Amino acid sequence: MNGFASPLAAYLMVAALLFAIGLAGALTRRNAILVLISIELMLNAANLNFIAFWRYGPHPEALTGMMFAIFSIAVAAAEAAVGLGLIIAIYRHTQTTDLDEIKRMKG
Amino acid sequence: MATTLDQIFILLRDWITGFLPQAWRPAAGIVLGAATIVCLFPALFALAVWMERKGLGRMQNRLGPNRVGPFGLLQPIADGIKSLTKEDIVPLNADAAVHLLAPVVLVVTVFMGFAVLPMGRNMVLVDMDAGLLFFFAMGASTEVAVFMAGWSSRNKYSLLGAMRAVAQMISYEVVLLLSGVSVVMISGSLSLVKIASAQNHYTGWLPNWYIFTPWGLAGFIMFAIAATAETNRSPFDLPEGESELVAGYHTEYSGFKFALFFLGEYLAMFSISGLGTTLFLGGWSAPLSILTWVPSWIWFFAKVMVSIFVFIWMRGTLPRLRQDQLMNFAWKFVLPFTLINLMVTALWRFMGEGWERWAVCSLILAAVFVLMGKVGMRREHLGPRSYRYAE
Amino acid sequence: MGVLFYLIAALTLAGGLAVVLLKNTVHCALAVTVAFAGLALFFLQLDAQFAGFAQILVYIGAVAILVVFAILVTRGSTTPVGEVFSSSWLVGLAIAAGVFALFGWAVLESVWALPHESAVPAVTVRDIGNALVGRYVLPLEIVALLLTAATIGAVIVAMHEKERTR
Amino acid sequence: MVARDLWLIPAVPIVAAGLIALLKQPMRRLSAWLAIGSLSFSLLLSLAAFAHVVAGWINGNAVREVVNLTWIQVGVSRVELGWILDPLSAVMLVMVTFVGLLIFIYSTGYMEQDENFTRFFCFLSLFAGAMLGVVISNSMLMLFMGWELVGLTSYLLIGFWYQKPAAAAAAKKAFITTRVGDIFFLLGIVWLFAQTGTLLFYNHGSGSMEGLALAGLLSQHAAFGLTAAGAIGLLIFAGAAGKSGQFPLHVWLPDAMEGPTPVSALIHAATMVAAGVFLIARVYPLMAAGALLTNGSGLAGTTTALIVVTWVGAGTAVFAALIAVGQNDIKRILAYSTVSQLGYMMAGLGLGGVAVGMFHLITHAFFKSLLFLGAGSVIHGCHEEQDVRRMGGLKADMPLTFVTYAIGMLALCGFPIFFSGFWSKDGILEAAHQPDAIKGPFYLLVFGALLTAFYMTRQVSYVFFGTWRGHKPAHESPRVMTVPLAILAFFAMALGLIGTPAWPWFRAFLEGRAAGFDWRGFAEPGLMALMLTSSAVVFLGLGLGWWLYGSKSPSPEAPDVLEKDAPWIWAALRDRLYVDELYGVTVIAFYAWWARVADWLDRRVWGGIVAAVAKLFALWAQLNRLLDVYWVDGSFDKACEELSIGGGLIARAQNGRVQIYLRILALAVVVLAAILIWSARP
Repeated sequence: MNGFASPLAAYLMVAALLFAIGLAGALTRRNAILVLISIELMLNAANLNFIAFWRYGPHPEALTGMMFAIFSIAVAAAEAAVGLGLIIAIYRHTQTTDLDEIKRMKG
Repeated sequence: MATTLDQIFILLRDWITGFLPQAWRPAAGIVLGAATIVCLFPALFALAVWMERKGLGRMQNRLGPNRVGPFGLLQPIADGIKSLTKEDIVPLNADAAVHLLAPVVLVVTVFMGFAVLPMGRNMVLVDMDAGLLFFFAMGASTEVAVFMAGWSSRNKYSLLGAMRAVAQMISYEVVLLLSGVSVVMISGSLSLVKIASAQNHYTGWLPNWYIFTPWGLAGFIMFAIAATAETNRSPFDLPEGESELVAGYHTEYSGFKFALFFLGEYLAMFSISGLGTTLFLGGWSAPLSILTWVPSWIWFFAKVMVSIFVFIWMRGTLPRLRQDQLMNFAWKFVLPFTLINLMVTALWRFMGEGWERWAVCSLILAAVFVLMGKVGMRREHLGPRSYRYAE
Repeated sequence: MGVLFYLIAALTLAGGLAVVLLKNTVHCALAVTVAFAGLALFFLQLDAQFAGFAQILVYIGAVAILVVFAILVTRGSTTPVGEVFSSSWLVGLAIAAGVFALFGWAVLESVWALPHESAVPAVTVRDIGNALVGRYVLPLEIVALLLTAATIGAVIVAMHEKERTR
Repeated sequence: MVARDLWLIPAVPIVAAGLIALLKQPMRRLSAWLAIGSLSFSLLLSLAAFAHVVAGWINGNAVREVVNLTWIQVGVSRVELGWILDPLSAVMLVMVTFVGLLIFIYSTGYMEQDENFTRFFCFLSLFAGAMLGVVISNSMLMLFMGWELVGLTSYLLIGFWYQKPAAAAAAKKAFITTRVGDIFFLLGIVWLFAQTGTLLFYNHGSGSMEGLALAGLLSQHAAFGLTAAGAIGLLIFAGAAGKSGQFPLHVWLPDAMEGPTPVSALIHAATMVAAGVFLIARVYPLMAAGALLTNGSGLAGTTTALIVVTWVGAGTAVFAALIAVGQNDIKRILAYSTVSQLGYMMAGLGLGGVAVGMFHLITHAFFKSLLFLGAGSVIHGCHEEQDVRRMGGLKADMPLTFVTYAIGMLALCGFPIFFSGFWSKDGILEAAHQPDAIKGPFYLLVFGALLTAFYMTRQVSYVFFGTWRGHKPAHESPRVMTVPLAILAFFAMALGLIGTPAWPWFRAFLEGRAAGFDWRGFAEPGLMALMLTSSAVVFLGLGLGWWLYGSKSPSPEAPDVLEKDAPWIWAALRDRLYVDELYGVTVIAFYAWWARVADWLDRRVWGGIVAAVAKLFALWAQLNRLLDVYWVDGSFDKACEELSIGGGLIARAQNGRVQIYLRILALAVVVLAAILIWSARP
């Protein structure tokens, strides 16, 4: 009933799509916070891949993919915290979160 | 006989699903159970509301509801009809969609929590391997609903209330989780069913509930505090502090949506009391070995109702905290103490049987409690508070 | 591999698209919670209960709320008047499309190599726990360290200058 | 097993000292409690150990339990530490902890006004710990460590009031003088180690104090017809002489009285100075080796080492007693009497073996600390007045002090029957009177006894009788000070009972023989006569003293009675027989000269060379600088300019917009992946 010979392929496809969407958001949105969110989306897509590969991989009992996913979830939380902290700090200096306005790092 | 009474609901379900083809039975059973929960708890909710109003009335030297029906027993029903027939007002520049979604999301997520609570021997909707985690996940997602409500109704009281609620829920959720973890460490399972049955045996007459151990007691106290904060109950009811922000995040709600919020609050109380019962108070197990003939579900609901009454009692007794006090309490006292309780639990786990571990664990906990109370919770004199954005 | 899959996929992707397209930042934040929820469902469908619930707990319970806080703190809660996409958004879109093309192509190319339906792996939470403190204990420690560092760092970065100089 | 936990006894006070060191100055009470508590704990442990030993002894087997452990091992030779529990150490433990505890309690009263209270107690408990370490140690090295530590604390405590130049000088003097002895001691240790290959005293037959090693030492022959055993013994004795102020190294002890009185009582009367005697007792088998009896029982005095010990002891006894007659400072008198009593102990060791000397050590510890504490009480009562001529008639003002002091004085003089001093001193005299012993020491000791009685009478009648000659009226000391006095007084009397000839319990205990009571102990030939003689001598001394000084109160400025009759003798006595002056013109003068020489060398010779070298380097540095400035720098600057220009060019690409970077990143990824896959395809 589905176009894919393998369920894994379907999940990978979805993940790729989600990743692309996230990337698009990260590359096009002005608001720094939204860029961060989009990056989170990309991470999640990666997690989906990990889980899918774990599920359909040859050795699910080794839990490798699962562990990767769990750790990346944990790391993502930290990443979000620090990222938002940075954004708030930046906002405090330049009263905006618009990335087109923020060019302080100009060489 | 006793077993029949005990298992009556199970038997009933099996009997009903017996009419269906084999393949559908599990699904049908779950649907049936869900339906039961969805019907049962609103009824309990009505009862609890009546209890609260009566009890508060007694505590404040009032009569409380006494017009509708005997002892005003029908009062909740009247309220329900009223709120259903009331006009549903949506503020002009509110974010209509989110405004509508918020209560729904709240109630749904709260209801989800019940799925993993064992309400009696074999009486659980789905016995998940990670039931506790599921419960907490659901509890976490209610915050989103609260925020939606507060933000969508474009009202600074609502927003403030919502932010307060979310902040305090996040802070205390950590504690809730950690105090649960200590139980998991001992029972060695995340499945609430296993946890409940792990406490269902007796030494002599007395039950081996986790609350009857040093770490269990400490954990339960912390859990109770955190639960009160999670459900925004007094003395932690700043989110809807009438005197400060009219009614918090559901200021702008009326009619049925408001009723949903109200329902949601009580359902949250039920589910969290159920969790506490399962984790520390031995779930559906009888308090004395000689009382095991009483059906297990009776015990469960009895315990839940008792803890609900305690909630009400606290509300009648304690004054409301201030926001900074709330946060200090969470991060400077409750959380560290819970962490230390974790260590103590580990100690308990590895010290093996014997009175020594009782002595050592209770000593450590008592010492830490006193110390932190003396050192951490010294009242600091704050200057005038200032609210600001991050400039 | 049934209709459920397509439903969840639709939900997730819709959430993702909403994040990218909606104007109001808070809506985006709410949309991303939808996307996260969808992913959690995916995990459940892949018999990864633990990961799924962890996903909900961390992303919906913590990250989304954090994002919302950040939005409110940076006064981003009102719908912006100006353009929400950066001046040169076409380029970004093109590149994203390129990436997707690459990935999709890679997946389709290797469909033949991918395995078919396999039995549900019998993995309990206990196994995960054992693995975490057994084989993967070092990563676990490192993550713990990282989280601590991140917490402190975030606090210090976001702390108000006044307090820092004081 | 008690011996296994013996190490706790010194460890606890040392730990307490460490803790007190961490306390702040105002935390006086806490520090005092720490010190006293720790020492009481040690006392309890010591009593337990003592009981253990006594029990073993009563069951008929002499206890000697050792616990040894290897500290460092280099090849085959091992540096070992260890502790021992035998009658000797047990007795010393009890004595040190008990007297120490009393003195601690006393000091809380005495030092009440001092603002360095905490520091004082820190030092005190450190001293107690070190001393106990010395007592229990079964290893030469460990003993030496404790020994040095004791010396250090003594130095610190003598100089406790370092603001007083006199105190500082005295501290230095004590430290350096004892150091002279310690050098010899260390030499002795090293030699012993080289010979026997072990530092342990007793190690189940392989220790250095046991037959095997001793036989080896005897077969060795050193210079002057000495066996190695004898030579080592003499070296060790030099160390002991340094610590316990034997002639000619006694000079530091009287000056040490600059320290607070409790210190004088504890360190310079009861314990530390006795450490020397204890050391000799500990290595007695070595000293007596060759006298064919290495089991430490009496009747020795037949080896060179012991003969030297005897003569030095007896000489010191008389010498110091003589000086004591001519002193006017209450504490100095006691100090010299301490020196002479130590002489007695040494002589006792040399003549009568361990038991005799140790018995006098124990009794002396009690009555001398009693006397010192009494003196402290007097000084306290007379507002820090120390000159006996400015006191008088105190028996009315400070009755308790007077009674206890009198008891101590009588015990020191060896007043018959009722006082411990009599029995212990009598033991020594008896040993000296042995038919086969040389007679010289005996007469010296008797003369010393006479002098002792004399100067003590002089002091007492100056201080307590006659009329008050000071300025401010005196007052009795607080309870916390008088109670220890009373306790000590009791023991000063009672201790004699365990050492009477009729019932030589103590001696039997130390020598591991059974003790029985029979009157025939008195019936030994000549014993009665001896006792009568010594009593007669004592009475003579007392009478003489009373006749000369009793209850007549000369004004402080008036010349002493002796001074009128024999001025030059008096002068000699007053000026301590010119020993210090002798050192002054010999040793110190030499050092001064040598220092000047070294100084000259430094300034002229070495200084000049150094200066020249410095000049050279300065020159070289100048050269380098020129090189740098005109050659290196120039080229470097040029390079840097080039770099900065290039950087500017590259920096253009960096326009500070995050998303641009992101895009470039993503693009790069795409391109790379594409290339990879394309190249991977056939």
